[in-house]
Amino acid sequence: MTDAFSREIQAPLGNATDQAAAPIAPISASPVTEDMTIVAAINATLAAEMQRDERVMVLGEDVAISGGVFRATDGLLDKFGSDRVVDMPLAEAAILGASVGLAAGGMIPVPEIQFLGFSYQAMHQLAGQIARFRYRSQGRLPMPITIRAPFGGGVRTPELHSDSLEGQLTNIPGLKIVAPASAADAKGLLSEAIRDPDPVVFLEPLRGYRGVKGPVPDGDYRVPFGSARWVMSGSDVTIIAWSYQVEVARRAARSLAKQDISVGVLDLRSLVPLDIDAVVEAVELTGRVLIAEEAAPTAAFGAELIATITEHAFYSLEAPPARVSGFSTPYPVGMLEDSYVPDQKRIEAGVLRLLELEP
Amino acid sequence: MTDAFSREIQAPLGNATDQAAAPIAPISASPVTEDMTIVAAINATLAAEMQRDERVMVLGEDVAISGGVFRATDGLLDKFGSDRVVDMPLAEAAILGASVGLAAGGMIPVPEIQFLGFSYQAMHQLAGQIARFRYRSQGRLPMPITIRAPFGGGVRTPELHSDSLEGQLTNIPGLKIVAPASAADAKGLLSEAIRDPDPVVFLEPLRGYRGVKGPVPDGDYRVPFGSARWVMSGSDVTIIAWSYQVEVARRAARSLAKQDISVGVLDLRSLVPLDIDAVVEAVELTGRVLIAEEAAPTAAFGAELIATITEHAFYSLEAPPARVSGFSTPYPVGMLEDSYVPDQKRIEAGVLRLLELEP
Amino acid sequence: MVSTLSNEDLLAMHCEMIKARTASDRLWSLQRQGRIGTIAPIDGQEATTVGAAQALDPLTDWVLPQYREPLALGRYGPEVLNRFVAWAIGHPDGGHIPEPIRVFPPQISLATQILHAVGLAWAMKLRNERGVVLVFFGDGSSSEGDFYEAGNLAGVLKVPVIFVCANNQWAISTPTTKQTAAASFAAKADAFGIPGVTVDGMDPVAMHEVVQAARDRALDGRGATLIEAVSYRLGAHTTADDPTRYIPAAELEEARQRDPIVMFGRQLEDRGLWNSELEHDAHASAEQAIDAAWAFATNLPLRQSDLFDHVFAQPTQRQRLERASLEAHLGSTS
Amino acid sequence: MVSTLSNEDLLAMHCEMIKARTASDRLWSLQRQGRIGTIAPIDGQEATTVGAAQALDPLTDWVLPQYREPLALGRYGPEVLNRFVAWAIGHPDGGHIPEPIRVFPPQISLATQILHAVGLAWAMKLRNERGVVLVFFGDGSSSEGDFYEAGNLAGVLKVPVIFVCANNQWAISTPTTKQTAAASFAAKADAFGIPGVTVDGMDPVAMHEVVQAARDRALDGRGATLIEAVSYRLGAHTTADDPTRYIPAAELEEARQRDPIVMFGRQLEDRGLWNSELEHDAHASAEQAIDAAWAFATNLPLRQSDLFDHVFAQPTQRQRLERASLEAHLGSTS
Ligand SMILES: Cc1ncc(C[n+]2csc(CCOP(=O)(O)OP(=O)(O)O)c2C)c(N)n1
Ligand SMILES: Cc1ncc(C[n+]2csc(CCOP(=O)(O)OP(=O)(O)O)c2C)c(N)n1
Ligand SMILES: [Mg+2]
Ligand SMILES: [Mg+2]
Repeated sequence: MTDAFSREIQAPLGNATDQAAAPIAPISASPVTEDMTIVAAINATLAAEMQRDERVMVLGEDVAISGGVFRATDGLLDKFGSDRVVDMPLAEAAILGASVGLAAGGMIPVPEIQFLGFSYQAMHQLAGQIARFRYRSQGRLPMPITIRAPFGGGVRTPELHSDSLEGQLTNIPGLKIVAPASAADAKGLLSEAIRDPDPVVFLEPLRGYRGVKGPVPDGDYRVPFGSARWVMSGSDVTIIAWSYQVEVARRAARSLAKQDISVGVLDLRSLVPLDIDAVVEAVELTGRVLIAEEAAPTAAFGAELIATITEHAFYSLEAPPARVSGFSTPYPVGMLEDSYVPDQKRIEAGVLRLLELEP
Repeated sequence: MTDAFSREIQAPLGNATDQAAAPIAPISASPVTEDMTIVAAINATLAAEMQRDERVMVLGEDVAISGGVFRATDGLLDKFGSDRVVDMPLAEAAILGASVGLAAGGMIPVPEIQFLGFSYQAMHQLAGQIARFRYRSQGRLPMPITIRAPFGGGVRTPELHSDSLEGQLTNIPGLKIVAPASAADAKGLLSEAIRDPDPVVFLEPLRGYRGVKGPVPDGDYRVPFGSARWVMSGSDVTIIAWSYQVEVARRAARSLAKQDISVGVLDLRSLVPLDIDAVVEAVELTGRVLIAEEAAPTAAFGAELIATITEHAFYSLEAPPARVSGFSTPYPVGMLEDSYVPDQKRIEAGVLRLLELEP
Repeated sequence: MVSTLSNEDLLAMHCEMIKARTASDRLWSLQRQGRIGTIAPIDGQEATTVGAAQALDPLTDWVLPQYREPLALGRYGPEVLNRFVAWAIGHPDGGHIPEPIRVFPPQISLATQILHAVGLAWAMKLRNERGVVLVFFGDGSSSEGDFYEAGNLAGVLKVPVIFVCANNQWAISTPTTKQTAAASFAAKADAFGIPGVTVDGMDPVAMHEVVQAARDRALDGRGATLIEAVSYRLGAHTTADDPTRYIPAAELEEARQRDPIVMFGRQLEDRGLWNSELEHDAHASAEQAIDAAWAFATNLPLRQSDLFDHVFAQPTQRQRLERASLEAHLGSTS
Repeated sequence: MVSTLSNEDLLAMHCEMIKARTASDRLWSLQRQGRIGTIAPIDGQEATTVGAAQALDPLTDWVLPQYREPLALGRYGPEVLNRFVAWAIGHPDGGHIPEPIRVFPPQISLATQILHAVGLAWAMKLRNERGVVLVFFGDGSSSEGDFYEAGNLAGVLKVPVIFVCANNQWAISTPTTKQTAAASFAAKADAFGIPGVTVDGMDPVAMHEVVQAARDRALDGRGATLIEAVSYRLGAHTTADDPTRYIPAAELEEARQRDPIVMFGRQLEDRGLWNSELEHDAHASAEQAIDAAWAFATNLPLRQSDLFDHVFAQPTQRQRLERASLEAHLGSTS
């Protein structure tokens, strides 16, 4: 089931950043200097952006002296001092609400929410305030704020540490929602986010922090939002994913390749703005699309992708677009989470079903 | 374009409760005694449920002495006293967080959030706590809580008073999401919600409070969740809607009937649980489905409906399912809202587009 | 009446209070005529806002209002009222208070602005800008978590912010006794390690004094102050409200005796600073101000597709598609 | 040491503290062996929990813990520890503390449980149930809006709730000086109009006393009390944390000198109530307790499709479809 079109890129095995083969948004030609984990790329990018623009500051719970519970902000306090790297009282609404004022006062805040699930404590500031201030003030008070938060399952965290809230976040007009899957994108998208004049929720893959490693371009490197990335091409089925599910999808595609099933993987990189053209291309290439996401399915972002597909590429469909996702239950406890989070097997089964084959 | 199948029910003009013609969940045979507005039906139902079960209590901002800013709780303080009808401090998280404890302590709280947009202040209690307590405690601590909140546009309210958050709410596992469109359903679904052993977010149509009036069955009357209601049948296109958009859709359908275009209207009544069979039937009847909703479109509930349709009824589609919705902007100020909220004209245009006719 | 205020200042404050009341009354009757939407009158709280603003320097100090105060912020220029009227009629430009006016648009999501104020004061401190941030919020709003988180954060950061709790005794129909059991709203400052003071919010001179002291303290690097300005809501909550359902008539009557404009007018008269001629002029210029604001607001241009402006600096592809579809639709149906 | 506690009570408290520490240590090493996930040890806070629980009546009073206290709630029966270990290994039944035990499952979303406690105490008041609700939360958690909203609501409602702020000086790496500028955490009670007291949280007898007084007051219909229990976190925040990055070694060493178990043991010895034999027995029975809890937790049955249970009383159609598909998938791949 492979054909000439299928062109999987050679990249080190187990490495999530098969960067080439990009019909859309080809990676810039910056010299690749270093293999990094995603968390290292984030840490280096924060340092670089703070170096570049002294208005950039980092605030959150445990971001300063301890360097963040995942060490994403490690070393920043020493480099930039306690005015610009701030351990906040334990109050998420205060972290985001103060960021509004900081932004209005000329700073570029990069608040961290320790785990995305705790953004619920600040939803009135995020959805009701940060997302609307430019609009409400008709441009007078823009909100150049990048809210960083890890999310995603598979690492046996307690409640509310793993929840995937992209569906809820993308339904909030006025926020850009970005979710890198590779170390290079972690850098390129984070630089872009911090320099973006509008609020960006920057979703970091908890399981990918140290679980995903890859080459990261040196120097100034930005990835524009709304430019999806072809991780690999394939002619039978296309998987659309973002964040850590890109890695899972890539593994499933490699494994299916051994059965002569040619699967493409499209990494959306940003959900808002969405690269509609790439999504349409994904449908046109194979007519069969599988969406892989961790969230509970109802009104999750996968649903939006299906709606977007039916709107823009309905007549290219050869089968109903399908989704593999979490289930309609709260994110479960550790002993059940491997059944909840889509894994390679469930994605493979989803691909086979799309081809009307028995899993 | 009408045919024998099309059977619009005779009902008083301008009345949103064309109750008969219900292939699904026929209305119970209770004698219809009174024409009521939606807010009157809610008020009467709250009183009846409090009368029936002394564990039921109402709490919220301005619900007691003033009877609620829309008078939905008017008279309850006099009837049931200040222990069971409680004006709370102005804090939404306190209202919902206290409800968790009240429920654990054997009460059946019916908290009111004055406007749905202010549920953001309590999202950590709603999504993180109320929705999960039964699951987290494996059944020990169920949460029989009905959260009432008005929402929806078109009435020139200030910011955050009109926002449609169904997409975000339905993405939260563990909550039932209910949205009546008629006075009869306001009663039947609210009784059901209060007696349901699980948390229900009961979304009340702000514009329908006094704008929608209709016959309300007397006595004990409940409408089961997950049973959609055929407002009218039609053979060319089916509109799926809920809450006030049902009324708008009904008007559009009546108007299109004059052009010999036969449009069915399905009122979902509850979004979670969803009446999947009725949605499938809606597709099968016409092959052309239009979803009408007020929310910003991305990952809104309309997206979920399209995903559900492609999953369960793809091969019955004769055109891509379409949506008419709000736009990808925050809910706008009064002078712009009539362009934002889908009106009869936009729905009619959407129907014509589905039939590949020029609007 | 002991203070640093000159006679001119005193007169300016009185005129400003009259202007606020006049504008509030006008909007009320415009609403009653069905020409604008819901309006929250300011009756009873003029002195709280005007006295506080008098202690600020509009060139350096920010004001973050709730939704009543913009009626009384003439000290920051007539544009504040212009924009407020535009906001009240539902025009998008109503939220745009132009540079360099240091006033935020009205806040509807109660108490959220208190955190914004702390962040803004923090930015000023970080950038070594001389100035303070003053934020207004109601007695009801003080029950929101955001108020406490803001007070606590300000205490920790020692930022130049002044919290003014405009205690008008009511949050819609909810009296302060149902809002808190604390000895006073000012007592809540203990939770933050900042000073808390209670002041007569119906006396503009007293207001000016405590705000001036709080401002001096803030500029001195000694951090935040919580001021409880005690007044009484003499009008309805909004045009949509019927206060006779819950306000005891006698209590309201008693409060009316303390009407800040009447009281302050008398004090000025006693000191020979006020007379019927000045009163007449003040009312005439107040009418002019609201006339001008109404003219400004109702003459603002508007296109329905403007609803897509200013969501982001640059629209997304999706927004462009939506805008095109709306324009086509409006074109085809108009 | 003056109190109403009998010698038996004192010994029971000491044994309970030893049991808590032993269980905490065991879970720590199981985590280090890779057999369980993240664990938050209790070292330093045993007396806070045990002393407070000693003042409660398990038949009438509820306890709402944060995430450390379940290790030390043996007064509510061994099932609490059993379930806590099940929770720690990620078993769904870990959150189910069976009837009639009046203990909530651990809370991860900080401070949310403080509002639950107020609601629960309110329900007891409404239903004329005699009893109180005691809720634990950390110094860090006191910065969340929920804490303040809860305190304020309890003040207004006068409900029988006891707030215990377990001030162990740290919220992960954040010291109390960055958490608040208030004179103390107890001082925050002023914002609520309830009494606030500070107590040595490393002394179980002192804890018992203030909680008993708060309980008497609550049962008397006089409402809530805020207790700040001052202790020190002697261990890491959790197994995932490296406190050497931020805790000054000397400060920690000083705190270790006040280890509540060592100190209380000495006091009991001084009074002739404790000796090495009792010590030996106490440790043996503590080991037995955690052995039993481990056996309980690791023997709980589990099916992957159980993940659909208990979302609602009755599953929705969608959940039934999902469950069937998961079962089919697991069947086909296992
Ligand atoms: C977060 C939030 N909750 C509820 C409301 C609805 N609401 C509008 S005004 C008001 C009362 C406000 O009282 P207070 O803060 O005392 O201000 P006042 O109106 O007395 O000036 C309420 C409950 C709101 N706007 N925002
Ligand atoms: C709402 C919320 N925000 C953040 C976290 C992450 N977190 C877990 S424990 C902790 C520190 C808690 O400190 P404290 O309340 O003092 O309790 P302690 O750990 O010292 O017992 C943080 C920030 C969380 N669990 N919940
Ligand atoms: Mg008030
Ligand atoms: Mg602590």
